[in-house]
Amino acid sequence: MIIAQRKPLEEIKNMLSGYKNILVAGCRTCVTICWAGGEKEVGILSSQLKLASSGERNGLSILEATVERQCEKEMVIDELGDKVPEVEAILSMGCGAGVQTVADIFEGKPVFPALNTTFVGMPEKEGAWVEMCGACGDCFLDRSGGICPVVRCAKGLLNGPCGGTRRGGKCEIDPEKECAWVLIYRRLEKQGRLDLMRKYYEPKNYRAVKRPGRVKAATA
Amino acid sequence: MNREDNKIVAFCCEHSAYQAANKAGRTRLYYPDNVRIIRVPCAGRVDVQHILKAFEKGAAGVLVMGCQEGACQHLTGSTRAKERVKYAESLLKEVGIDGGEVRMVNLAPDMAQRFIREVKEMAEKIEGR
Amino acid sequence: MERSSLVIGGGVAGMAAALMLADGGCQVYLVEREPSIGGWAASFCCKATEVCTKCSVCLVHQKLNEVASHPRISILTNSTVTGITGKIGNFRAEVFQKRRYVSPERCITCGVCAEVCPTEPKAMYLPFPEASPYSYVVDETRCLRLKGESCNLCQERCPTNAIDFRGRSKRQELSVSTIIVATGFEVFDAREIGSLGYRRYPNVLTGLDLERIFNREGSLKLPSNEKEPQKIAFIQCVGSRDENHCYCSQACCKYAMRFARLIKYQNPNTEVSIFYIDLQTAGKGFAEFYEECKESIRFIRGVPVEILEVHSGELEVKFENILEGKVNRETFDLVVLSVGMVPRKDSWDLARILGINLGEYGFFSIQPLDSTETNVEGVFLAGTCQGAKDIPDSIAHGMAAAKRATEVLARCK
Amino acid sequence: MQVRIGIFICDCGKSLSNIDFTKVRERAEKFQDVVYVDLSSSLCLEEGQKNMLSAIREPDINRVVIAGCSSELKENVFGKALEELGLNYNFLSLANIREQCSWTHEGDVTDKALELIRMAANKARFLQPVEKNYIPVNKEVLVVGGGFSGMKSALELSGLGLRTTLLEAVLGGKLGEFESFYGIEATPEEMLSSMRKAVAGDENIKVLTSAEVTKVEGQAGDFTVSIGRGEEKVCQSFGAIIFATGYMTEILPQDFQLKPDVNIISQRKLVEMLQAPGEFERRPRTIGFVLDVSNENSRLPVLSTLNNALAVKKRLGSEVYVFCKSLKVDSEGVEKLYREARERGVVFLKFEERPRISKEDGRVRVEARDLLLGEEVTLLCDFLVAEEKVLPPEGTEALSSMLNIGTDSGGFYQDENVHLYPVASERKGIFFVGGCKGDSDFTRISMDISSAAMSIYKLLCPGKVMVEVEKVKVESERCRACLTCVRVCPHGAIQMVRVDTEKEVAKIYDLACDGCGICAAICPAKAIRFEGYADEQILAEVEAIGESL
Repeated sequence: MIIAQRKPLEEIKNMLSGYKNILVAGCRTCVTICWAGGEKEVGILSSQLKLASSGERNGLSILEATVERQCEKEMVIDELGDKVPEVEAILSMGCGAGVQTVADIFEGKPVFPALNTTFVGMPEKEGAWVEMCGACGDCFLDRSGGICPVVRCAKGLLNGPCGGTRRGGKCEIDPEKECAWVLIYRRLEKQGRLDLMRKYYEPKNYRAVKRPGRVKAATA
Repeated sequence: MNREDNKIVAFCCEHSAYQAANKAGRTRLYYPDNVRIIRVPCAGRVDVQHILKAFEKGAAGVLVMGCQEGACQHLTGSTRAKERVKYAESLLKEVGIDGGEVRMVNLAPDMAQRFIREVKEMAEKIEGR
Repeated sequence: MERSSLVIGGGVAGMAAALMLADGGCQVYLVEREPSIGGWAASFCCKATEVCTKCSVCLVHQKLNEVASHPRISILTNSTVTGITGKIGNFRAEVFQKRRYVSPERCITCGVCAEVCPTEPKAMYLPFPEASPYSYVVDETRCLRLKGESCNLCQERCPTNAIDFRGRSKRQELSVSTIIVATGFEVFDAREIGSLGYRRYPNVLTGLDLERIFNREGSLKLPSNEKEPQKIAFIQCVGSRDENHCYCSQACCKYAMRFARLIKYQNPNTEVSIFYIDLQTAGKGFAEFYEECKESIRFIRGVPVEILEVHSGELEVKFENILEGKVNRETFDLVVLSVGMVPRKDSWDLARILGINLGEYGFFSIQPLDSTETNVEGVFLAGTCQGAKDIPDSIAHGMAAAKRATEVLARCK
Repeated sequence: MQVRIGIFICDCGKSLSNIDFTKVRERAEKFQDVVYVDLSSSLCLEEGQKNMLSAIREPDINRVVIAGCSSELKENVFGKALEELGLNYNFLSLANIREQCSWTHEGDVTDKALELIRMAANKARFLQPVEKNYIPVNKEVLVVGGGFSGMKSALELSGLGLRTTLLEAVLGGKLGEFESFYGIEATPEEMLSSMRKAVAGDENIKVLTSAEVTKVEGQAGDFTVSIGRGEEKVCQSFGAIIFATGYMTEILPQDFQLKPDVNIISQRKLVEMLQAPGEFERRPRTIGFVLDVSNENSRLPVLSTLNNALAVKKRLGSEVYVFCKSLKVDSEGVEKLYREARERGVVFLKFEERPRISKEDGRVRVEARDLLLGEEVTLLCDFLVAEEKVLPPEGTEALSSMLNIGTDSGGFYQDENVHLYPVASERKGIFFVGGCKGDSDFTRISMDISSAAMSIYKLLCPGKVMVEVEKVKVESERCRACLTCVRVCPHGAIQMVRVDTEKEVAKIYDLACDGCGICAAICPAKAIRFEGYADEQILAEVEAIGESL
């Protein structure tokens, strides 16, 4: 699931300086689940913006809308189609893909991101999310017992722990964080597949990945 | 509602704060009249958006009044309300409202005096601005 | 035979029993001596600091509202039970309702009658703000009209003519299948221990006085000069665990420690000490609370025997400091006597009416294995009339009595 | 359907002198959607309500605002009045212009009264109907745990005519620690055996031995519980569950240097030795008890110590010493037992710092500074009965997280909230009884058992429960199944269900929901609507404040 976090209000206000009526567009999928860009956060951000501009003479006028899924053209047009002509700028609270879909559709109006898309992750506990996958395009999980060293090891090593693992299996760089390779070792040990750790794995060739990635279904 | 009226919106939990307000009335104790009490089933019902909307509509101060933390009938109602008020405070600080205009208060049904003291403190804080 | 039950006493135990019986489908008659139900605990205060100290006073307010609005509970206030005949399944209870000059159904508590009442302090008053039934009451000792003078200012001004001085007491007969006695306790009269100087020195208070002060004022001031007390002493086991009260009143150590914490929370530089014999700190979640108390409150083993007011108005307490093994004298601004619970004086005639026995110390006696059953089948006990208990235990005891009554009803149908 | 609001203002017998009611009446007529305003002097009495009812009938008002006093009990009086007129009882909005306006402010408060009425009227415009309905409940009860509490609960429930299933590995439990009970002739053994006979003979009780709960799903009135017995797994539905899994006791090694040859024994061992006198090679001259060392705040060690000390005095007549810091006597009849023990010659030594225990030629040496004597006391005793710390049974952690309920600071069941006492848990229909709730004495345990039985009888006996249907409702098309509400609900009333569109969404069970609204506030997709306090209703009240009069 894509996890995102809202930008501080200062940054958003600077983006919007000079524009008087704005459309704040939320998204009902991933960013709702991680409490960043859902309908509730659209309401909160709009209230903040209105409060911030209540001091000036002609304050901001804000339209609020929430798209079912901002990375789908049809849904964006269906939800925002009739609202965009009335505004000067769009503040999108979707993830990076959402912002760009809206920007591609409404070329005439500037589209600003209200969130920083952070990572692909899972909820650690209610209200807190942690990164699990770096979308590196060449999954290594089969050889590491289902724990991704590229993301969960601070140095992204593929061949076992660095020399600095702390007592209690904690990471050298961040004492609170578990060392990924200690976790991998324990799990493989439990499954009796420790031989995987004796093999040598080539370092990943990050340059080979052509950006932006493209996936085409066979039948498309 | 414009800011100069200095209106205080008080979200009062019906089990404790709303009863304390009634007790203050029944014992004829006076407190400033710019308070508007909104009855909620539990302090946990008050959302950050309600608090921001209250300020957006022109409230000068917001009080979220719920039960004592160990005595909430819904166990985590007051604790959740406290966290949301803290979050609302940080959001309001970003907007320049950082004089303590939003406050979480823990009351019991018999604390009429405490209810009045909280309302008076908030009223003075807003006048002082 | 439509199932019905009589609950004598509208305190927290009686209310808990009445609510449980009514929710179980039984029609309940709640007979209360005072003009309003609620009992002692309705006038107590919440003792929370930042966090709740679990004194359960707010439960009493909740039960008050639930009983007042429950369709199957009919409340008879100002009433006492004067005669019981019959046996389990069909008791006939004779209830005498003292005349109520203000009818609760008609009174809208607008307060006009109290304004015009010439007496000071007012003869027309509200028992307490959350009273239920919520209606004004005439104090016969102060009302001029009832003293024979011709004054009916309140009667003329009452908008719903709820006041009628010609009202007479009523005798009523209820046919019920079970009876629950929840007549409660009396606070030990601290004047019985003369050497502690209660009522002689203004700054010697009891636990009950503290409850009332905090309920009304919300904070504690010295009765003698309205200043903040700097040094306070709590004396435990006043009227409990002594020769003629061989039982622990179970609530005093707890309320003393809660008050001590509350006072320290309100002004941290007050010095609070508690004199005790054995500190009762058992109970759910109380261990943690006791650890917190140890840091800020001074616990002294050994209960004082004498309090004298010295010239400066302070109180000199003479006590045997067991740790050092010698007698000390120490002065305090304020002394609070943690008074225990004693049986009600009028439990004699209720025992006679119901035919139930009184235990060794004047509380009603129970069967060995069950703390709610009395020697008369179909009559059950709830709350402190059976023995000293704190509020949560009285509620549990009320529910247990309601269970026994329902079980007997189910069997005897 | 067009909203038509009727406002009924009560001036409380013309006693609210600081409100100008004529001005209020004029202005109120101009409020949005208001079709009728009526002023009366005592709405709470019969005559006040009669003319209100007749007033509602003519211009077919479908929302009612009552501006008067605060008495909550009037709320359901007016609610019933509405229902008689065929209006939904939820179409009622109250404004308190007495306790919260006229009585608490000096001077003229007409404007504030007007504002309070407009707030109530504005909210009334958004009120939706709420239906009431009956939900059937299963009248079977599950009792987990076969100790004293478990068996007694099953017997008490069967006394009320409820059928119970009793799960336990072995029937018995903790009574073995007591040699006898003061003031009760029957010995614990006899009590237990008579109880076992009663349980076996009772056709309302079905006993499953060596069985334990593996999974609990569903809500109050309809729990589906899967019970594991060895490898065989049974799934059954129950209306309510009582946990009576008792407590565990353990002598903490660091408090008592337990060495095999030192005669430090537990209460249970002492009882066994008392019941079989042959156990002692020779009659012990002195027996010591130590209390308040591993846990200063528990009642059970005091009960077993005092009862067993008396038994030793009666049976063996040897000298008995009890070391304690603060004796817990706040249970029924324990002060009398304490006095009886002292009269029988049991010596109580009160210490401040912990006593030092060591071995000296085959006997146990205890040194402590006794407060009353004011000097060091050393005691050589043949046997020292050690204090056992009362601990929650293992599996408490797993079971409470599976049931999604909290434990208290000591790790025992039942969170430390005032509203749960004596036996409730956060989830309706689940109750805790006896030692598994924490340290308690026998009178309190029997009170708990009766209260739990009565609470279950109240919940299940009519066979159906009246609930407000979907007062708090999840709109399934908006729900993103992010599980926040499931995790946040303090009463565990929300579970995920598969809807017809094959999509998993959250569902709120009306019977288990207690109407707090925490889920409605935290839902990131704004999918949960709490009728009566919905967002648009609260914001309507906020908007009505300070609008130009």
